[in-house]
Amino acid sequence: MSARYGFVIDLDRCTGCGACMMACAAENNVPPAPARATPRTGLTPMLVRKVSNGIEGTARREAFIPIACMHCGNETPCVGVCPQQAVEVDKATGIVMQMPQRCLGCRYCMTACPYHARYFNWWDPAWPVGMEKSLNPGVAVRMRGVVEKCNLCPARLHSAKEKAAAAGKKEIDPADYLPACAEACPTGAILFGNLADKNDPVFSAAHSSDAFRLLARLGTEPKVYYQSKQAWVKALAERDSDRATEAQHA
Amino acid sequence: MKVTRRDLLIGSAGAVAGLALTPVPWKLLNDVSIWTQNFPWIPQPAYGPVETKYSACTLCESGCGIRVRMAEKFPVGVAGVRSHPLTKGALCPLAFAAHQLNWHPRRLREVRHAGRAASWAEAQAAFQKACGEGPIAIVDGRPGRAVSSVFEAFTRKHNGSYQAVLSAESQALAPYADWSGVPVASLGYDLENARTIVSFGAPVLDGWGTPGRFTQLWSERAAGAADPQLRLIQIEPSLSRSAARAWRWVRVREGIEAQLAAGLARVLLEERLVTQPGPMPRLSLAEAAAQTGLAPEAIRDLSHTMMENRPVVVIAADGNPAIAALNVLLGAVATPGGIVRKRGEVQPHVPDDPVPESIRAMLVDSTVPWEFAAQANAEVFRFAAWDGGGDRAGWLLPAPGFLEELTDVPTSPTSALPTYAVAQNLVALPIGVQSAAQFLVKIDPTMPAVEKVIHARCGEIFRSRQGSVYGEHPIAATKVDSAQHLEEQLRKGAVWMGEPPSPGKFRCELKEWPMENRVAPATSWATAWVPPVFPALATKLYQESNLREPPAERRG
Amino acid sequence: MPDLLVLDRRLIARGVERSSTMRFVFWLAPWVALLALGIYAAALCFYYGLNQTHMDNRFAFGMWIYLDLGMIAMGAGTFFTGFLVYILKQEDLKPILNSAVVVGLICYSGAVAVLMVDVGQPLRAWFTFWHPNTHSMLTEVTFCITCYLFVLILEYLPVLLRNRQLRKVPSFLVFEYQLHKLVPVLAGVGAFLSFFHQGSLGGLYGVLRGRPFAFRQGFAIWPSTFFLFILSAIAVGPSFLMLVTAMAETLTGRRLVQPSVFRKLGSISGVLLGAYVAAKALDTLVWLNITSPALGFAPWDYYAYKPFGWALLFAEIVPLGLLPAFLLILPLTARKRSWALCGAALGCGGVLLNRFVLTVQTLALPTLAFDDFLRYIPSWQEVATFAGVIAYGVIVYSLSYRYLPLFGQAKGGDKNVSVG
Amino acid sequence: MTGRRNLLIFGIGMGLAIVTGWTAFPRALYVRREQPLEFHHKTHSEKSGLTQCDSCHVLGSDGEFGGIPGLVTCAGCHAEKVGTSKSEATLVDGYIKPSRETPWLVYSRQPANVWFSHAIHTRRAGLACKDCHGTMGESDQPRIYEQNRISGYSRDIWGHSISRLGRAPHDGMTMSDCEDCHRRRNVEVGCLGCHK
Repeated sequence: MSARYGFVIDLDRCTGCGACMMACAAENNVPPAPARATPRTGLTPMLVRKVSNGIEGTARREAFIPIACMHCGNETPCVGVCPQQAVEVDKATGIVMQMPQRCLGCRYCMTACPYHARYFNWWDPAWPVGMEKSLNPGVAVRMRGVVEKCNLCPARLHSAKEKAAAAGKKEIDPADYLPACAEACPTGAILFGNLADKNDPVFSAAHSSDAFRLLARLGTEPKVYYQSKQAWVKALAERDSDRATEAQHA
Repeated sequence: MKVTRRDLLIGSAGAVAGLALTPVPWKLLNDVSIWTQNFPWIPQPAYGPVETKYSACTLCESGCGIRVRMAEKFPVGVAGVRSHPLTKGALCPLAFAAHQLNWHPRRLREVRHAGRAASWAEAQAAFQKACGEGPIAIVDGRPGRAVSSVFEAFTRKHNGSYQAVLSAESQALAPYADWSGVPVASLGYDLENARTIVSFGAPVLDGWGTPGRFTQLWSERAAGAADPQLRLIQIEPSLSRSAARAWRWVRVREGIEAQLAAGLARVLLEERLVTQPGPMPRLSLAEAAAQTGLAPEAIRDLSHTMMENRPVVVIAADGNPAIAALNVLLGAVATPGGIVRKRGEVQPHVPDDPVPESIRAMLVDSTVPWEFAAQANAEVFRFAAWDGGGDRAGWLLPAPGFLEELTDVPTSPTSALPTYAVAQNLVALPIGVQSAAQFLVKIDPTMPAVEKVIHARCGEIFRSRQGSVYGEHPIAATKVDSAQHLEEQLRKGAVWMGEPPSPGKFRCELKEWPMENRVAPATSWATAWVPPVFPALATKLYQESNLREPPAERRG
Repeated sequence: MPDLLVLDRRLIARGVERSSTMRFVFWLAPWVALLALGIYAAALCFYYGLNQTHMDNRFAFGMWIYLDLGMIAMGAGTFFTGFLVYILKQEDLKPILNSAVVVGLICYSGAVAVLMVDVGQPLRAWFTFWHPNTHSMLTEVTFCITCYLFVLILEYLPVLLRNRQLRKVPSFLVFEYQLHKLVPVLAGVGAFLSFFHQGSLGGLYGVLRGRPFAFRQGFAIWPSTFFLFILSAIAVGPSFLMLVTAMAETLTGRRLVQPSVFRKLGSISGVLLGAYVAAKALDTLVWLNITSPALGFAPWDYYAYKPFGWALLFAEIVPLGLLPAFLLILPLTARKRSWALCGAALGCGGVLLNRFVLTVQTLALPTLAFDDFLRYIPSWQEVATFAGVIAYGVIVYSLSYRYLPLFGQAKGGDKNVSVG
Repeated sequence: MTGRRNLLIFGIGMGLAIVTGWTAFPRALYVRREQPLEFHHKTHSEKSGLTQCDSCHVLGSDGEFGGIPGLVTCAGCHAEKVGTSKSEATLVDGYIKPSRETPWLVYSRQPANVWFSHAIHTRRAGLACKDCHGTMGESDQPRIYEQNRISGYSRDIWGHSISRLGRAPHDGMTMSDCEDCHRRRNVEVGCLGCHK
């Protein structure tokens, strides 16, 4: 039976520490930033964004929104646009797969992604001398000039599959497959699992009343859900008109 | 026949047409694309099989349990350990790239003296000479370790003094130690039983104490709820991470913690909100309000809220006695959900010796924060794995880096239960690198080896028959068959944890209300992080995103 | 040097007078310099990678894509005149046909060149042909543009082969003659290809469901922008030819085509422009009131950010759409060369603005609720690379004008400052 | 006249190109390298009586493939020189004594971006080693290792016939070869099923 892997991220539990970002980068051999890199040219397949309720003073509230590839399940914006099939939705897992070795770096998929969850390798990947010995053997280093993004830690899925095969099992043991960010989260805010499995904790979490998805009205059926009890945080799901008028006055 | 230029042209035209019928253009096209997929200048990860080891992180005093993936003799990944009783799988963000630190450009691999390259022999000779002349001092950034006792023994023998540089968390417990006589290392916070936690600017959700312990407590009992089981009240001038996620954020002026504490104490006493009487602060509520920038009403409300659901405990960012006194007043000392005394024999916190006016030489351990300012006119022997920058007179001695040294990990200061772990030297020590302990043993061979001390401590723990050993699955200490076996377990990455504290056991006497105005030390988001450099990937947190403010200049 | 003079003279068709070699060299020199600069900038991008540009993860497309779209739109005049002459048998447009072919060749080859710099892994670009994703508008674009570029080269060959020296080669003559018979077919094929890629260039943005500012409903697999792009391209294509020819005329100081040709091009442009503006307005209304709200995006949000306010939309439709349409249709103005040219210029400006709005504004506007409006200024490398392409265009056109019969065998000498 | 002459010249140019393209080019494309040691699969299986590939090329409990046995395995028998061959000396003095791993040139080494699980292909799909590695096991002297000058790949990846026509089933390990086999057994995997 084919899985639909996804996240349910409890924004009330996120302290914005950044452990998920670090764990993700280390797991996936993402290079450190060159001197000239900025938040707009960085490589952060998992990116925690700081948001606020827009009020100054004691009434100000802040929250943190971890953003990875949403692995859209319908009309996946990046898949249709890629001219040479470097992006595909995996039938077995629902993972939206980005293949840097196939990519020609036209960046059309980046303009197509409403979540800005895709990143371009503007520089040759470089580590301080000797540090290449600290790279994760399970993941190939990407080259300059290609797009990359969250592929849900394929290396971990690989070893899970291999383990299953060695044990003569057909399906992987869910406990063996946990992406680095979910594993790293110190508050357990990032819940990972198979959204197609009714017994999986993510299933019930994704269907709870506090759950929502970003820009759900685009109809791309993202497989990353968010969860919060606070109204102002929920309001960030869609781009409503107040903010626009706000901007008008600004 | 004569070959004209025209013939050449036609001939080459033919050649071009011919080539199209050979593999040349097509295979080249293919190979060139493959070349772009494996640019030779792009590093290749290791190829060999990967093995998993367990240990404890030694980059700060928290001693979090870590799972390390090793390939070709080097660590290629760090993760938390869910079965760890204290950290429960949590790590600070920087730890996830800690395995990069040993390759940091600022890594020290050679002895330096006054900014120039020198040799271990010279350093040794110089220190020997200094010991001869005396007095010397050894500064330890993390007391209670096996090596600490080596330091102490050495100072005892060579008319020196042992100095400890305490973390902010330990400093915050110092007042109770002064008042009760219980050593700081034996004190801790029983957060698990508290229902209201008032933090005076302590970054309780951002690196305070042991990552994972409080954050998980908070996420289970507080996060998002309008009326949570566990109320976190953050008193802070700015909207820090802890303030942003707290149940209440009380915005106050910079550096007025003592005044606010006094104001709260007044309300508590005047309105009989607390049972036992205590010394009345000199500061009146009106004065306190004026100085803190809060309305008297706000202070009154705050004190009422504090008492609403108890037990309540106050957490200070540093050793401010006024805030400690507030805990005494609240009856949060030696009671469940407050400041408690760890049960059993905790590794004695080596007391600071009185510092002589003039010190001939100072040996500074690599666990001491880079900012530590050694006493003037003392010859400094600074052990460090990474160069924190700034030109330093004296000796800079390359110390073991991440996972390169066998050391033990005593209880983290904020913990309510005693713990003991051992960090193996999983990575071979680079040539030219040496730990302070090894250095001292070379100078005085009678000094005990760290191994021996660890062995002895494992023996003590085994004999105490308390607590449990948390390996793959926890087992009661009584079930461990031998000290040997216990040591093996710990060396394999298991951690021992003692029994939970029993209430009482010590009292704090307050003669008069302490009023000490001090500005809490500015806590950066990685204050607890001892290495003076960050792992390369930390750029994700501040340079490649706006998640965090860039670290202070000294950071690598 | 002297033999350069000789060569230059030898290459110029008999009985045709062109400016002195020196003068021609002086005219070319600055353009060659600019081209060199462009090549240097492109080389930087190849060597160091695209960090040489000011594009970033959020502004993943920049100045290059915008100007590519613009150039391709301007180049539309070629296939369209070809279509008019050979398919719709508008023989009287023949005189500008050669010139049109050169313009098209320049626009398309230039655009392809810039695209090769724009992609991160040009050495792998051929994967698009080997592993094409048939659903992608970009695949459609790539295929059509490459094919059409070949067509253009084939169309250019007969013009090239009519050069005085090349004519001497007998086999070339034969070849040219054969090729010439083929030209109508080529024109047909070219028209077909161009219709499609002009469209798919529009589709490029129209399909971006994730960018509600650009996303449009459509027919079958094609969003409305697909058709709007075709219409707008063929509307301003002739206008651009008018402008180019007029420029050549002022520079050479000679009448190169009959005023009637101008007027014809103008009126075609005008009528199509009118149609385009109507369609565009309708499309905008549908999008503002139906498409965009359905995706959860309030229309006024898009225009809340300065400097990209409503004014931009208005400018695109009225002063740069309706106005030129009238200028080119109304006999009163259409008969006056200056007014007609002014109309043509405005029309081209309008379509360029449209391409700008679709490429740049789309990326500048936020999508997530907690995002902000973005800014982007191209780096000098981006500008230089593009300037190089312009220079390349000028050089190719000048050479073609000087050595090839662009406007029939335009006899007679140049008058004032002449460059051809 | 001239026409025929031109045609002739054209033909000559064409012929030359075709001949060189098919003969000289493949040789020029690959650099030939010797293995560090004269390893004989045949001798070893006979001497040790180990006939199963996986008795040396072990598969770990969690399915991780051991690849070429490490120096430790060699040292089991070759701690001291066995025989007098030059290669024997290199092994003992050059690698075992200084405990330096042997820098084998792996014929079937895939690039870093490929993930291939022996466990899945042998255990689940039940492929035999020789299905991909041919008669490697019976080799009585190491082949010359040919490396592509541009891509750096072993020649075994592309296969030995440059045109890839009429190859033996196990000759060639390109992505399309994997895909063909998967298609034949209708196994469907996404890009990241085999790439990492």
